[in-house]
Amino acid sequence: MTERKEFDHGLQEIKTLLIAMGERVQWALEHAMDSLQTSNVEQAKLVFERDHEINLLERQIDDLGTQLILKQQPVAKDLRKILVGFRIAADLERMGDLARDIANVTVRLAGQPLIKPLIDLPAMAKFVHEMIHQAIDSYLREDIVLAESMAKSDDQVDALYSKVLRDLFALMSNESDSVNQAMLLCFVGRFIERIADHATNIGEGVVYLVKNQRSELN
Amino acid sequence: MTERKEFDHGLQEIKTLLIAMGERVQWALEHAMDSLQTSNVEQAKLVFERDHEINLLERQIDDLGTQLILKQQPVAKDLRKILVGFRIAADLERMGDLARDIANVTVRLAGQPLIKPLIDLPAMAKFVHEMIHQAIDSYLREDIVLAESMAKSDDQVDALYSKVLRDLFALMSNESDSVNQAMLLCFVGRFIERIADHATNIGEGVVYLVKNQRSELN
Amino acid sequence: MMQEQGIEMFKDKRKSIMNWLMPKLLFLCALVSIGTTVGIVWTLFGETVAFFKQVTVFDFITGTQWTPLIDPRSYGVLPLLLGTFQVTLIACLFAFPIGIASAIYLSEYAPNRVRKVVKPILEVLAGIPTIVLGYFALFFVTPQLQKIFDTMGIFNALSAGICVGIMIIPMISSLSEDAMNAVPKKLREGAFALGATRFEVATQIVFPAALSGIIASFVLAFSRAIGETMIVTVSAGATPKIDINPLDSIQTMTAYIVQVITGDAAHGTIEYQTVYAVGMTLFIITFLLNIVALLIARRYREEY
Amino acid sequence: MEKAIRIDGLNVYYETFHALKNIQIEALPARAITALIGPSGCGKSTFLRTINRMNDLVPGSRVDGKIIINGVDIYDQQVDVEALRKKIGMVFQQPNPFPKSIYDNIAFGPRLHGVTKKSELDEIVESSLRQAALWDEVKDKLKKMAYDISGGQQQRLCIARAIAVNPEILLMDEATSALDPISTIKIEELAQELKSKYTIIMVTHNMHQAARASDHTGFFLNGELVEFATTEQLFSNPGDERTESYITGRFG
Amino acid sequence: MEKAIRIDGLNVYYETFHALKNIQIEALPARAITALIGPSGCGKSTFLRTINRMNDLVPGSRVDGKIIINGVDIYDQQVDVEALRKKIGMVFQQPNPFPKSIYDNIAFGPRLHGVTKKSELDEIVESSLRQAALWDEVKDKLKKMAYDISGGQQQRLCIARAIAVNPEILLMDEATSALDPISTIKIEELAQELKSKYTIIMVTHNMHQAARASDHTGFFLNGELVEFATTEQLFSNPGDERTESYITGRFG
Amino acid sequence: MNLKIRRAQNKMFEFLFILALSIAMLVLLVLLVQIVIDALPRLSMQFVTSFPSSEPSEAGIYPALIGTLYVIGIMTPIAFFIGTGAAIYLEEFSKKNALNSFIQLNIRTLAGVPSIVYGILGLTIFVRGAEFGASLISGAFTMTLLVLPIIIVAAQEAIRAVPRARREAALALGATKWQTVARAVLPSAVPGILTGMILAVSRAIGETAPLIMIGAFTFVAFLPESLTDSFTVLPIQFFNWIARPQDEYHELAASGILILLLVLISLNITAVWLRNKYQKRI
Ligand SMILES: Nc1ncnc2c1ncn2[C@@H]1O[C@H](COP(=O)(O)OP(=O)(O)OP(=O)(O)O)[C@@H](O)[C@H]1O
Ligand SMILES: Nc1ncnc2c1ncn2[C@@H]1O[C@H](COP(=O)(O)OP(=O)(O)OP(=O)(O)O)[C@@H](O)[C@H]1O
Ligand SMILES: [Mg+2]
Ligand SMILES: [Mg+2]
Ligand SMILES: O=P([O-])([O-])[O-]
Repeated sequence: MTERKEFDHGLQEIKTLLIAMGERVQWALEHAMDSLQTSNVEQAKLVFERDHEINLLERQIDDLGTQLILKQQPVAKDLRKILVGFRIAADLERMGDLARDIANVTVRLAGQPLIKPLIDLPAMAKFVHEMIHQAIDSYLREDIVLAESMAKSDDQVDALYSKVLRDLFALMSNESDSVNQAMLLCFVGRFIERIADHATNIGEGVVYLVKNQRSELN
Repeated sequence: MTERKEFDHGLQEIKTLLIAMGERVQWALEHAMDSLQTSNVEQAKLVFERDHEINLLERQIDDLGTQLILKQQPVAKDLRKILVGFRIAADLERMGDLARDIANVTVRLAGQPLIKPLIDLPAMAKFVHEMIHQAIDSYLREDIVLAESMAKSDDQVDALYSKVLRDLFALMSNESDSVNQAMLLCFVGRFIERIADHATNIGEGVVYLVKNQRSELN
Repeated sequence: MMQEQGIEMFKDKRKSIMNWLMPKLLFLCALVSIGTTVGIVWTLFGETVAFFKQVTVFDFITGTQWTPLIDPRSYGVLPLLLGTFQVTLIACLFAFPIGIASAIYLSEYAPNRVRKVVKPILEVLAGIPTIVLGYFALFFVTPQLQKIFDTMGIFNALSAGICVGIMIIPMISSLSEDAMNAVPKKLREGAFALGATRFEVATQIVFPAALSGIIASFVLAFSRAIGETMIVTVSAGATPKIDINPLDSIQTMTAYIVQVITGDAAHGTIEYQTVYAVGMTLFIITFLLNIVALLIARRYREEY
Repeated sequence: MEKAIRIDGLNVYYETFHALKNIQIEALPARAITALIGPSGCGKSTFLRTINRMNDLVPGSRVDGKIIINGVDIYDQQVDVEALRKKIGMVFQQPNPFPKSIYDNIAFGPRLHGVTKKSELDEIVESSLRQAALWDEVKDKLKKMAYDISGGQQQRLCIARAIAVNPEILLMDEATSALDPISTIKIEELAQELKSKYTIIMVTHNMHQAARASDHTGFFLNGELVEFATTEQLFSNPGDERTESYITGRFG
Repeated sequence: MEKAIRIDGLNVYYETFHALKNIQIEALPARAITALIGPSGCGKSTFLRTINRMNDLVPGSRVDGKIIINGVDIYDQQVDVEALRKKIGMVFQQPNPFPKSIYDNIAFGPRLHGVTKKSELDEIVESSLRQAALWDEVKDKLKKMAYDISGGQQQRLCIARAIAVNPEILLMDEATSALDPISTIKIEELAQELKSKYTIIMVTHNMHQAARASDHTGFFLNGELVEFATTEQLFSNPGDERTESYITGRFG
Repeated sequence: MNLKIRRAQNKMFEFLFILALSIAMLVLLVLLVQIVIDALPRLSMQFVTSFPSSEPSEAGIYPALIGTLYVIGIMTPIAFFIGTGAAIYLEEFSKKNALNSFIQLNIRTLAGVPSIVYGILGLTIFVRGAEFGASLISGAFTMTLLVLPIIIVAAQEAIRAVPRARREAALALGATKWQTVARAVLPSAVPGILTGMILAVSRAIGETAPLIMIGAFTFVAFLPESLTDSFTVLPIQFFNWIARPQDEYHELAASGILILLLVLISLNITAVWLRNKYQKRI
């Protein structure tokens, strides 16, 4: 067995970048949620500011992958690894944006006290945080089982999201003052739910990578 | 000059599929908005049902592009044409999903009369409808100028979106009964705004294709 | 138009008998060469056996007197052998250095134009009938040499040897040049690219690579020299003796054969049979040398 | 799919060396391009040359098993080798035109098989050259020596020559490996056009070429046919690990 | 970047044929791999062979312009051609080991240039073979003829032989085109490793190889240098339309 | 060694090599000049059309010239067919077996057997055995055997130089073995075979010893009229003249030699021309 040093090296680099991206996204989500819970506008702004790092990572992955295709003409799984890598990067980038959108809500609330203690949203975020980790892990390990079990969490996220919406709608009709805030929190729910969807997309990518078959994990 | 018949033929097929996808997305958006305005649940369901066609087209583009890379080892612009094609397909697929989300709102409203006649949302949708067309056109013609002018429309969409949110928030605090509906309409605004973002992404892809440089069009 | 699609693949009985017949005819042609060898061996063998009924092999090989035509008759072949080898040696000493040096020049140094002109000219030298060279030896070389060596006879081994040498120069230069030319250009380029000079390329790369061909050309030339007849008949004399002075007249095996045949020895006599015995000796020597040359040439063939 | 070629338990030996081991192909598809890939010495050429029985010419080679074309086992005693070879054209690694005029190169085969009428020959020459996409380039110099055209043109000439005897199958043994990239692409495109009329089997050591130019691909390794599948399948999702490591360049 | 090679108004003629036309390269980078691509006959080999003045050996060839290496114009009257060639190793299309032992092949160059001590030669042989990634494969058969190893190994031997005289630049003229894909990859990887010590310039007719294995690429066409850029740049966004049509295979 | 010394060494040896080559060329030149000088006094048309005579001023080479032409004329077609046939057999049809490799080895060694031995063979087989006597036909047959190995080897080489690819091309088109040989291989080999023929003929023209052996050494004052008539050839005529003590005869010999050499050189030039013309093509 010879190796394909150049290619494997390039692929490794892509993986490293994806890991970094995943961590950034997790960080962003964590801090966005934190800022929301603690009404910490500064922290939210930090999330905001650091979003470009995630975007940058996506571009690096794109460029690297493109060069790798250009230079190494990979076939079969090698090619899929790169193409799926692109997809994952795009998903992560969107997740980053969504985390920024959450942080944005913190900013919009501008320090007003929360109408109710947040319980379900952080719970959702926690699930999603774990999903991000698992999604990337399943790619790195080409582990379909992990990808599938990760995608299962999406159902729980969706369930929580429904509950969040219901709760907030109930709240709104009662206390019309806080409508605005409730509205924004609904959006936060939606954002987190989207992040989970993107994580699920990654899982589908992993299945495609390994089996060369499309699947619907959610 | 010899041609690369096989490659050019494959690329043409990808383009045809992208055009078809664009048309489907436009159709979905149009009908979703129409169903919302006319509270036509049946129509909304139709949008819902036909979403899988868009998803299918995306897969076809993916498979075709992957085979083309695999078989023809394109370089330079030829490679970018395919990679950007992937991106566009992914964006279009998301747009389709968002149109479906709009139709979903129609379903959720389940025939209740609208709290206010819709003016700004349809206006947004109309902008976005045109953007989709221009986005795909700019790809087909590799026309950066068109891509850039198309992206400009995004600002108008954003402006309208802000207005929609403001109006709806105002409405909510007054008539608490309609909070629920207003909330949903906010989401619709958000969805249309996202579609415009995706169209802008396509424009960025076109710039990358032609100039091999990343750009931020919005 | 052509035959319809999907023609039958089954055997066509009418197919030309040529395909069957020709190989057999051609085989007969090839057998002619076997016939020739058998003929030579059988011809020589018959009379040689008759000869050795009268003279022992031992006497033939070790005898130092060769006087089969005059009394007292003696049948020791050594003087003829010695004469032959004397001429051959002179020829080789003259021809080898010149031949090989010319070959190196032509293959390694000469511009293409020069090679294209010179090589055919040298080959003309190879095509000159030996009687002409005999003439040249007798009427030009000997008189010239006599100006230097005043003891030199009209018939002598030296002139004959030189002219035999002239005869084999083109053989050596041409065959050696072929061998060196067959060394692929890429080997030379490899050496030049390492900073070798032309001389280093010629001696350290090309020469060793072509060595087997060169040696084979030497052996072939040597055997040609041994078998050469007319030059020595005309210019070396007819006095078989054990004498290593190249200025003296000697006799070679081939010249002896001509002498007997152009004389009046009758068929069936022992004088006549000596021709076959000497011929057999000559045949065996050259045959063996040829085989050696072939083996050398074949051993390293296509090694690069 | 019409009359595919079937290979059944094919074994080839050179003296004692087992060069092809029990090759089995249900249906090597007709009117399509099949590429054969594999590392050097794996038996690709041997396989190709058993199909038109060119391997009969190698002393010490021995074949066992069946190759069934049009329902006939070509290794049957009854089969006429020359007629078989007429039906199966072959193009070699190095362009090998005869040292004759372009016209006579094409006419060589038809003449062998008994075509003598000038008008008929003219027609065959023109149509073969047209099919080989060479007519326009050489129509004004049919009487010129075949060596006076470029290597890529020579190779197309060889294809035209093969076509001229109206074969059903075209075998190509690394037919482009001696050519520059542009001539290579031309030959590949030519093959694409010819496949509507001929069954094409090509050996190539260039995987990318197999990916680009073929419909089906067979992967040989150490005399075994490891995998035979559609080109898309084989290059995107090979069924055998050895295929995967070979096509991704991780083999050695 | 240290001492790059500078090419200034280089023209090469064969008799009256203008093979290279006013080639200009500001800095052909040192300690990096430069690939030269272009269609057959465009002058790639000619360019390569002017760099070590191997073209001096072609009768009727004429060079004008400057090639500046380490600040010296190598076509200067004063320059010693043999010393120059010692500094610039070359590897050819066909592996061309000398018909000597593996050891003597490597030792040939050093011996030419005056190394005679056995221990010193031993050391050079070992280190050259190691650098060429061949030591482990041949260390037990240094006395064997160089022909007894495979083609790919022979080519690495040739690289080792070039390295043995301690050159600064390595020229490779389609050094892998006679090799199978696996040997090709090995040589490419070797080049990647060697570039930390040597400036490597390789001619290749395989665009993908240029893309894969080089840092900079020059594109020649009809004796002109159309474009010289980083490989990434040239293959993702070529500056000249002719380059683009060539690398995308639309050229004829 | 330092570069200066290596350079000087290179130059010096180049000089030596040129010197050697010049010696070889010079010898040829001297030989030609010498013969021309000797020949000029005797060279005339009458010399070509006269019979030999005891009076040197009237002597000519007519019967020897005709004899040579006859020998060559008989020998050439026979040798061509047998030689080419044998070569085709060996290259194209022979299987690898002991007999064939023996034939191969045999031919190579026959090429090196001294011509005088062929003379002995001819004498025994044709002159005595077949009772042709010292006749034209004995001479032509002997010469045929002598040149056969040369022709076979040359033809074999010409046939072998035809690339395998060309045979495969024909076979792959459905040609039979014989069609392949006749239509694809031989046409390419013809120039090489012809070159070999020309060299063989020029060898035969100059050969003396074997014809002496079969008894052509006679003073012939008439032209051969049938195959079984006795004859002489040019080289023997020269040998005859050289053996005489008078200088006039030596001049006669030189004149004859000059004519012979002119014929040979033109034959050689033809061969070289043929070779150059077709070398690239094959
Ligand atoms: N005439 C022969 N005699 C003996 N062995 C042979 C002969 N021809 C081929 N072989 C052996 O059979 C095996 C397969 O050879 P084949 O030529 O089919 O390989 P290939 O796959 O075409 O390789 P390449 O890519 O180098 O052309 C090799 O190991 C080779 O050494
Ligand atoms: N010795 C020579 N005499 C005359 N012309 C030559 C000579 N060598 C090369 N040429 C011509 O110079 C041009 C450039 O040749 P060169 O060998 O440099 O091309 P190349 O780009 O290396 O092509 P390839 O890819 O075929 O090796 C060609 O047109 C060729 O015909
Ligand atoms: Mg092969
Ligand atoms: Mg070249
Ligand atoms: O891009 P999204 O908003 O649909 O995640």
